[in-house]
Order: sequence, then structure tokens, then C-alpha cells
Amino acid sequence: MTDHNKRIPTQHVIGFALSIALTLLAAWTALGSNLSTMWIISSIMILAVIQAGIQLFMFMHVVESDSHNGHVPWNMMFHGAVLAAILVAGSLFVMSFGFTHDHDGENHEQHEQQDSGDHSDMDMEGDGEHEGH
Amino acid sequence: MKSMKQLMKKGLALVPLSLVLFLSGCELAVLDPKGPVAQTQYDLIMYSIIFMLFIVVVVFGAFAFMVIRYRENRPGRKESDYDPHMHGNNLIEIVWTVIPFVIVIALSIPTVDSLFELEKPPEATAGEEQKEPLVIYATTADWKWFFSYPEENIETVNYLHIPTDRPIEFKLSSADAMTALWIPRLGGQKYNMAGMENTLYLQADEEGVYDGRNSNFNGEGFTKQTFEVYAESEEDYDSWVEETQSSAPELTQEEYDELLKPGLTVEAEYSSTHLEFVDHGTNDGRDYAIERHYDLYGDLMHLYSDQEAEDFMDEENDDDHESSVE
Amino acid sequence: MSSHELKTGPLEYRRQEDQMTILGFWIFLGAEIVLFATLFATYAVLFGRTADSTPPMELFEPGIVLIMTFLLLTSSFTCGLAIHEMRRGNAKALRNWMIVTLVLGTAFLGFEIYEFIHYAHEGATMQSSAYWSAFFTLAGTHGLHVTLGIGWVILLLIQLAKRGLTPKTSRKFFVIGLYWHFLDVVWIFIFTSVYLIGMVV
Amino acid sequence: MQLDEFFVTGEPLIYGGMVSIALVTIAILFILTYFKKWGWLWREWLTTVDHKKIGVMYILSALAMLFRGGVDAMMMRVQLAFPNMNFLNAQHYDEIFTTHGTVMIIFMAMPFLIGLMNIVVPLQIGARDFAFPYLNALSFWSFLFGAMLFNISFVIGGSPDAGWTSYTPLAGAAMSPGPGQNFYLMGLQLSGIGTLATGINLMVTILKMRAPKMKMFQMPIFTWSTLITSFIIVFAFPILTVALALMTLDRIFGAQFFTLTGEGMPMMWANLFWMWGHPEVYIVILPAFGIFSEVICTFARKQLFGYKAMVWAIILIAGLSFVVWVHHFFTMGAGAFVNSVFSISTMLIAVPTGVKIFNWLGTLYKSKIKNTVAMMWALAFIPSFVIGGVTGVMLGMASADYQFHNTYFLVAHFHYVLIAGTVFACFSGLVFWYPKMFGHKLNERIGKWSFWFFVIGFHVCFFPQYFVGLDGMPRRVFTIIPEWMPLNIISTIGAFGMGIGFAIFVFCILYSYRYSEREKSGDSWDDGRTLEWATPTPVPFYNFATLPEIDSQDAYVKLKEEGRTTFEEDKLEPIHMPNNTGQPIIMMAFLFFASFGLVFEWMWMAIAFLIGGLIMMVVRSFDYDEGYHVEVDEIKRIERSARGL
Repeated sequence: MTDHNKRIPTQHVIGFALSIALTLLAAWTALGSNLSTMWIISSIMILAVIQAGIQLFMFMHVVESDSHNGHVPWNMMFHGAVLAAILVAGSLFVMSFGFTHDHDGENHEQHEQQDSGDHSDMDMEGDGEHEGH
Repeated sequence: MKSMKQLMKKGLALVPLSLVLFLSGCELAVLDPKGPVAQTQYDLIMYSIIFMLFIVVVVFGAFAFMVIRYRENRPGRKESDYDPHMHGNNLIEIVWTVIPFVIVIALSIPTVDSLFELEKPPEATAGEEQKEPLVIYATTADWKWFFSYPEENIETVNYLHIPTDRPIEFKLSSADAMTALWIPRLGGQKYNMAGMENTLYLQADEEGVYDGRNSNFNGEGFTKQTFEVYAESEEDYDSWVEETQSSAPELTQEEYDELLKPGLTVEAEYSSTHLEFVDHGTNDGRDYAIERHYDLYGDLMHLYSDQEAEDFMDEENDDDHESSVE
Repeated sequence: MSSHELKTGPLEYRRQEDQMTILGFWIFLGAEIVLFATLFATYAVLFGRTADSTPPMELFEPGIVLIMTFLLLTSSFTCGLAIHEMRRGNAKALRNWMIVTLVLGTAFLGFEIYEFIHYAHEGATMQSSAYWSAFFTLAGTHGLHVTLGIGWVILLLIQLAKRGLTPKTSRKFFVIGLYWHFLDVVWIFIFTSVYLIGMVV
Repeated sequence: MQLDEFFVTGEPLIYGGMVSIALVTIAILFILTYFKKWGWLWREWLTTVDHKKIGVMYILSALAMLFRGGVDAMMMRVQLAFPNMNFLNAQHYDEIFTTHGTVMIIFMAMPFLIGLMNIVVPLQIGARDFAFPYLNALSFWSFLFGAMLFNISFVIGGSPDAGWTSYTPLAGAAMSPGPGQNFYLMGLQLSGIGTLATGINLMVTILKMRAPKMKMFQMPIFTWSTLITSFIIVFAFPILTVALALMTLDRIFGAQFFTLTGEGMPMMWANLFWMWGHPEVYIVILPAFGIFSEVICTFARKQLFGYKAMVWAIILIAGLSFVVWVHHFFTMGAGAFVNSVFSISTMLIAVPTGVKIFNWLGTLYKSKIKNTVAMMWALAFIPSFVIGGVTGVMLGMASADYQFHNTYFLVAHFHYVLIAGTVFACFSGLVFWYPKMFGHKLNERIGKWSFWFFVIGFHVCFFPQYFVGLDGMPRRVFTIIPEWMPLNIISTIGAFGMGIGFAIFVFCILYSYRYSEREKSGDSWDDGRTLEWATPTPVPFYNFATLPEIDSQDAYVKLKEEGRTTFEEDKLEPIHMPNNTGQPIIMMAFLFFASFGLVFEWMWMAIAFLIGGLIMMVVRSFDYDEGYHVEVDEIKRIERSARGL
């Protein structure tokens, strides 16, 4: 974080190059690779998290000691991320009812709500691959 | 003030006691289970109340001790009764963390257990054969109940008959607002929602007439959205089914659409079900009522509490309501 | 409210009140994360609920989305360069890089508006189904943030021209920098979980 | 739109409300004009950025809202006292329980506590104001205008009537047409902005503006609870903002989030609402815990027992508050597994809460209890809250909750925690810090009367409701059946007891204003432990002439022992203070009218005033006002006269 007197901002250039590369990689993973839907989703989400980290640490100076703000910015980002995870995963977990009913074998709810929530990803694994490209 | 404080403490102890005495005379619906589901919940509530009373007694006792003993002007206060620099004690912190934790575990186990149990039809008592659940589609519309018996091909409005000692599998859904089916003496509630279908198992062990209602607020007629459950022996139930099948009229789609209009309505029965034209619990049926009656939901009934459901039997228009208001 | 000023370190951190403003903005960004997370949660839950309207995989085009992503990534980079120049005390470079950022941001916005109009022509609007409501709200909220950001940068450029680099103007530019990078982070997640996953599933 | 659609017509009670609003407004305008107080009002109050004055305005507004919500409650209790009462009709009853709930939570409990935080927190940590005084004024005006917008609904346009939870699809455009529900959405949205800003403001204030050397674990416990509360506010309020915005889009712009058409998902509203709503409950209870801790320590004249455990308990409760939201809709049918997870997380909250209760009891152990009114409120809290807490655990057991849900058992539970927790704390804190705010104490004798009426009334009102709930009485019914009558009569009597208690409290304020002795010392209760008592009374606008170095909790106890004060003449330096500004009130007035336009879906009005609001933001951006300095001589003069030197 001490490069603010250098003429060439190495850190920014590296960060920029990395984020372009990661974007292309994510696009290729989603549209060009032959991975299954679950793998695609997990890996591109991980790539997105890495990119967010690049922005935070290389561009936004989240842990800069000159700021005299200690760990608070980092702390807010971290807890924000935790909460984001709770919100998204929690909502999907809770709102996917209709699938969890294990009574009688009819499962007619499955049809009406097939696309809501994470379960849909698994349901449609097969066709997803073909329609992707 | 001192004496008042003590009085207050006695008063506090007396309030619950007198209430318990007062209430043991009458039977509180939830604490008067008439079927296995309500019984399971009753047992759990009683089990939890024991722990809760224990906690209340401990805390109230400690509180009374502290407040009485360490008040500033208690006669006979000693110098050693005051220690301003006491900052805490790790051991005792651990003790009063662990004990509540253990209580939470003790409460969690039967809770989880019963949660899974309630998702299945109640089991028959030992020695009796397990009966197939009777399927009833319980559908609400503002502010009435439809009970459809698909196998028997009959439908009732605002009341239902069930056989005793046989699990009832309610298929819950709603034509419009979210509601909940609750028959306190038979067991707890679940929500009815349009476009989704919830399953609720209940069962009556004793014959009788039980109050049921919608317990989730859904607008002006909410309070009046009640129904009665007639739990009767298998034979009586069968003869009621036969009679309804033979004597009740068929439910036409026009009549059903009319019934779906927001408003109160009286009891009725039909020898066919509305499931033939719409199942509100499916994705196709979720907007059936709202598409037909979109503009009617905003109309007010000007409902006062002494108005009986009969006032709203046939007419839905505002003029008639006005006249019954003043 | 002490007005003691440090003699060293980046200009925007020298006065306590500027440190506090920057800290406050970080906390605000924490709130923004939750705001967008709520929109993402809504989007995820309503995913696939397209009713009778066109499903997203028929409308999403990888090309245009990649262009938008690169525009925003580059603008984030130029914004970073602007702040870097600011720390070197180079007001002119700060101004120039900020203008580049503005141009890129506006281009991004233009593509987004084009995209929305295109979808609307294909019968996918805010009103057509739960899925499209969620989509337009999520992408639209991001777009609104970008719009506000552009207006904000313009205001700051005027102030820079009037007052030059002071602790206060530096702090203001630093804060808009944080905001701009944050919008880029949000876009990365929109790109990934809306467009890429929408094209895959 | 016709005039008779614009104004609510046909209800004698509402006509009465209109007349009294008109009379009070005229009276206020007359008094201000007659005594030539307009300039004073503008200079001293409407444009102030002083945290103490803003706090006072928060508390006065909250008391007014308590009155409004209380009148709603009384009307409900009258209607429910006997079967077939025709005091209110169904629709009117629906509106009243909706506004009662919303007003009490959003416009009473939160502003009251935020008001106390405003006044106390900077004083407790040795700060001269908030980190962002301008933003603080903005927050207040956003709250006040939000509250106004919500409150005018009962005379203009009609009140919301879908419950304070506003569940969809009932609250959607189809089933609740008209402006009523829009008032709810816009009122909450507008005041929510202010709450979020206050959260950020308080966090920065506490993190960056503590007295020299004061460590985090030396902060007074009320400051700690404020910090954690602000943390919850920052992370919870955006959820509400989004949820409200989505419903607004649904209702006004035809989106399909929570509708029955277009595959919308009504339960998603409940999910989002409670993701905010549960943390919200802790936003109003954690500061209350902080207040009780301060009051109990002061009047037990003893250090807080288990300070660190108390702090960690608050943090743990705050964390858990974000992972229990589903217990508000266990009956949704999410399945046994989901319910089990949330059942257990819910019951776990009892553990840190229990730790807090026991630590308060530990604080009382070997103490010297002085029976003041503030202390009595705090002591009454402990047993009352325990009843609310244990029934909360019972509600947390999902399979039992199927029987408790939406009944008066639940109503009794949350009134037990919110009144015994939050309202008792508001009274306790107000009485406790009153001399700091207004320079005189509240009359103790009248205060005790009000205390007994309120507390006994409270138990008489709500304890029977547990049983009537077990007897199958659901919440929100507008009339009762004969079986529920005896308990409901008791309940209504209790409610009137609380009403009398509140009336006596108001009388106490007026009486004390006239007759109470003015405070001479800053340490009004003689046992002050924290820095706010180190300032002279009335508190100079800059709070502290010099900032003492802090090296322990209970900073003022240490200062007293060492004979130090916050006025060390040789260390005086000019103090930098912000200028008053009229911008916040003007900006929020613009947003108020923009929201009003949205409520009636008059887009031209909404857009015009929104642009006005944006222009005010631009004005703010170009505002380089750096405040002014108070010179040493003036500080000397002020401090000497305030301290009687």
C-alpha cells in the first residue's frame, strides 16, 4: 500500500490485468467449457469472489494503515459479506419449500415450482449444458 | 415505599397463581387436546412449562433476595454487605452459561423430534390398524372456507365432517390472501397460500363439535372466518357422506365464481368439488380468483360485530351493507 | 471535533474529520452490500418465475454483457489511476483520469439502457413476471447507482477546478473512488450470477 | 380525486381527531406568533446540529407517538372488552392495530432510544458532538417527516390496514387498493433513511471520538450496546429499504414481486420483512439492556458484575438475531428440517440473554440499592422480562408454536419483552438522564405513582392474554366470543391502568418543570459513574472544556477519586464547533412532499420534489462551511458560571 509516490501504479495494473483475465475465464467456464451446471456455478462464483477481493485490496485500500481507521473497513466488508451469504443462502434455504415435502410420492409441487431456488440447478443439470452453447 | 415493594412482590406471585386457579375451572382450548396431534403439542408445551417455571422460580427467588437484602435502608445492614469493587467471577459466568445451554438442549430434542413426527400422519394406537388418511382440500377465499373431499366427491362451505380415529390429511391452499387453518383442540395451524399446497395432518379421537378458524389476518372479514368441525363415528360420517352425495346440489363453476367474491357466506354443501375446474394450490390456479374479482377486493363490508353472517348471505353490494350498519 | 492536522500521509487522511468521513463511507458500503445482497436474494428466489414472458436465456447475449463488463472494469481501473495521481499531488492527471472514468461509465450506462429497451421490445418488462421484476430491479438499482455516481463525479470535478487539491477535496475524490470500485464489485456479481448463470441454466 | 376521497370521512372518532389536530395546530401557531417565538424556534431548534437538542426533539416526538399509539391501544382494548362491542367496526379496528404496531415500533421505541443515545453517548465517551452533526440533524428530520407522513394517513387518504407486518398478497395493490398501504411504505422508507444514517453516525462517533486513551473495553455499557445496535442497524435496515421498495414497485409500478399474478412470491415479503424485523427487535432491546445496566450500577452503587461477559452477550445476541428470522413463520410449511434449524437458533438466544439477567442479579449482590424511580423501572424490568423471555423460548419450539402462532399468547409475549424491556427502559433512562437534559429532576413522588400504575397495569393487561391465547383467541380479531370475556375485561382494566400511569408521567413532567429545584451540580444523583456526570448542568454546548485521559471503566468514579474535572484551565484550547444549518429540514421537507406525491401516485409531484431534494444534496456538496472556534476566554467564562466558580 505504499506505492503512492511511484509513477507507475504496479498494483493497479496487476489488479486490472487479473480482473480482465478472471472475467474472461468466468465467461469461458460458463459458455465454453463442458463442466456440469453445478461445477460451473460454483467455480464462477468463486472467481467472482476473487475479483471482489482484488477490487477491495488492490484498488480500494481496505486495510491501509494511513487511514487510522484500523480494521474497521475490513471488518464491515467481511460482515457485509457474511450477511450477504446469510441473505442469499438463507432465503433459498427457506423459500424452497414445496420441495422438502416428503409425504406421498406424487411430488406435484415439484412441477409448479421447479425453477425457484437452488434445487432447480440440479434438476436441470442435463439440459443446461446443451442450451449453454 | 418499602412495604409497597414487598406488596408488589407478593402481588406478582399471586397474579399467576390466582389465574391458574381461576382457569383450572374452564378448559383452555389448546390445553384440552382431543386428538393425537394436539396431544403431542400439549405434551411438549407442558414439558417446556416445567423448565420455564424452574427458571422463573430461580430468577424470581434470587431477585427477591437481592432486592430485599441489599436495599440501602434495611434495618441491620452490615458493613460487609457492600462490596463496590466486585467485578465478576469467571466460574460463575460459566455456570450460568452452561445451565441454560443444557436446558436449550433438553428443549431442542423433543422439539425436533415432534417436528418430524407432525409431518407424518398420526400413528394408530397400539393394537389398532393404521388407517389411510382421509384427504380433504381446505381452501380459503375472502372470508370463507371450502372443504373438498375428492374421493367422496363432495364439498362443504364453512363446516366439515370428519370421522374419529382416522388421520385427516388437509391439503391447504388459498384462493387469495394468506390464511391459516387452526382447530385448537385438534392441533396447531399451518398457512394456506395461493399457488402452494401445504399438508397438515390432524385427527380427532373423541366425537364432538370443535371450533376451527382462520388464524392469519386477511382483511375485514377475518374475525368471522370460522367453521365448525363435526367429529363423528365412522358410521355417522359415512351416512353423512351418502346423504350429501344424494341430496346436495352440484357445484357449478358459475356458482363457485360467485362464492369466491370477497364477502361472508353461510354454510353450504355440494355433491361435487371445485377441484374439477380449479385447484388454487397449483401454479395454474393461483390467480384464478384475483383475475375474476380484482376490483371487488377493495370494497368495504362495513362489518360490525353484531352482524351475523346471514346478513351477507346473498347480497354483496354496498347499498345493502350500508343499511345494516346504522 | 479536533482540527489537528497530520503533516504526512495521504492528503485525505490528514484531518480527523476526513478520516471519519472515509470510515463512515466504509460503513455505508457495508450497508450497500446488504442492500444489494437483498436484491440478489430476491432475484435468486424468483429465478425462473417467468410466467408467460420470455425466459432470460433467450434474451441474454454474451457479447454485449462482456462489453459492458469490460467498460466498467476499465473505468474502475482508470478511477484507481485517478486516485493514484491524486496521491502524487497531480490534480491535472486526477481530473483527466476522472473524465475518462466518466466517459466509460456513461458508455456502460448507454449499453444498459439499450439492453433494457431491447428486452422491453421482446416483451420482458418490469411488469411481465416476477423474474423480470427482480431482474430489472437488481440491474436497475446498479444502473441508478452508476447514474448517481456520474452526477457526483461531475460535481466533484467542478469543486476541484474551483478549489484545487485540499484535504477536503481529496477526501471527496477518495470517497467517490471507493464508491466507484464498489459498483464494479456489484457488477461482477451481477455479471456472474445473473448473466452467466442465466445463460447456463 | 375528489375531496371526500382525499379526506377520510364517515367516522365520528376521526372527525374528532381532525378537529383536535386543527385546534392544536392553531394553538401552536398562535402561541409562536403571540410570543414572537418563530425566530427562536428556527435558530435554536429547527436548524440545530447540537446532539443534545436533537436528542430532546427525538424524545418529545417519541412521547407524542407513545400517546398516539397508546390511544390506539385503548380503543382496541375497549372494543375487545366485551363480546359484540360496536365501538369500532372491523375496518377501523384493522387500521388501528396496524398503526398501533407500526407507530410503537418504528416511531416510538426506536426514536426514543435514539434520542437517549443522541444525548448520552457523546457525553459518555467524552466527545463534543456526533461525528457528523449535519447528518444527525438530517436523520432526525427524516424520522420526523416519516412519522408525520405516516400519521396524517388517518385523516388524509385512510390508514394502512394490513397489520404492521403488511403481509402480501393482502397488502398488495389488488387487496389493499388506495393510498393507505402507500403511507406505510413511504413513511417507513423516509424514516428508515434517517435510522440508517444514525447507525453509521453513531458507529463512527464511538469508534473514532472517544476520550483520549479510552479503550473499547473501558466504554460504558450503554455505549457498547449503542455500538452493537448501530451495527445491527447498518446491516438490517437496507433489507427493509429494499423490501419496502419492492412492495412500492409492486403497488405503484405494477411489478410482480409479491403478487399472485405473474408467478410472484407472496411469502418472499414475509421472508425479507423478518430478515429485517427480527434484528429490529434487538435494535430496540439492546439499548434498553444498556440503559438498565447503567441505572442498576448507579443506584446499586457498584461496578457492573461481569462487564466483559455482558459485552460479549450483547455481541452474541446481535449475531444470533440475524439467523432466527424464520421463527416468525414456522407455520409456513417450510418443512421439519428448516423449522428445526431455526427453532434451535432461536432458543440459543436465551443463553446470552440469561447471562445478562444473572449478571444484573450479580450486580445487585452486595450492593447498596437506592430506591429511586429510575431504579424501580430497572428493577421491575428483571422479573417482567423473564416472563417474556421464557414464553419466548416456548414460542421458539416450532412444533408448539403451531399452537401459539398468531394468538394472544404471542401478543402477550412480545408485549412482555417490548414493554418490560424497551418501554421500561425508556422511562428509566428518561428519568435517569432528565436532570442532564433539562437541568432539574422529575418529581420522585409523582414518578412513583406513575410507576406503580403503569407496572401493575401492564401485568394486569398482558398476563391474562397468555391464557386467552391458549384458549384459542387469535390476534387481530376485532370482536371476541363470550368465552374469552372474563380475561379480556381484566386485560382492558390493566390497559387503562397503564394509560393512567402514562398520564401521571406527563403530569410529572409538567409539574417538575414548574416546581422542581434546579440542579446545581453536574452529578445529579451523587453516584454518577460515567463521564456524562462529569459535565456541569446544564451541559455547555461544547460538552467538555478539556478531555480527561481515561484509564478505567466507570471513568467518572476514578475522576472523583482523583479530584479531577473536565475543566483544567491550563489545558484549554479553542474548540471547533459546527454551524447551525437549515439545509437538513429543507431537504427532508422536499423528500416528504415527494413521498406524499408517491402515496397518492401523483407522479408530477413526486418527481418535482425529488428534484428539489437532489438540488439540496448538490447544495450540500458545494457547502464548504468549516464551522467556527470557541475561544478560550469564552470557554472559561461559560465553565466558571456553570460550575459556580
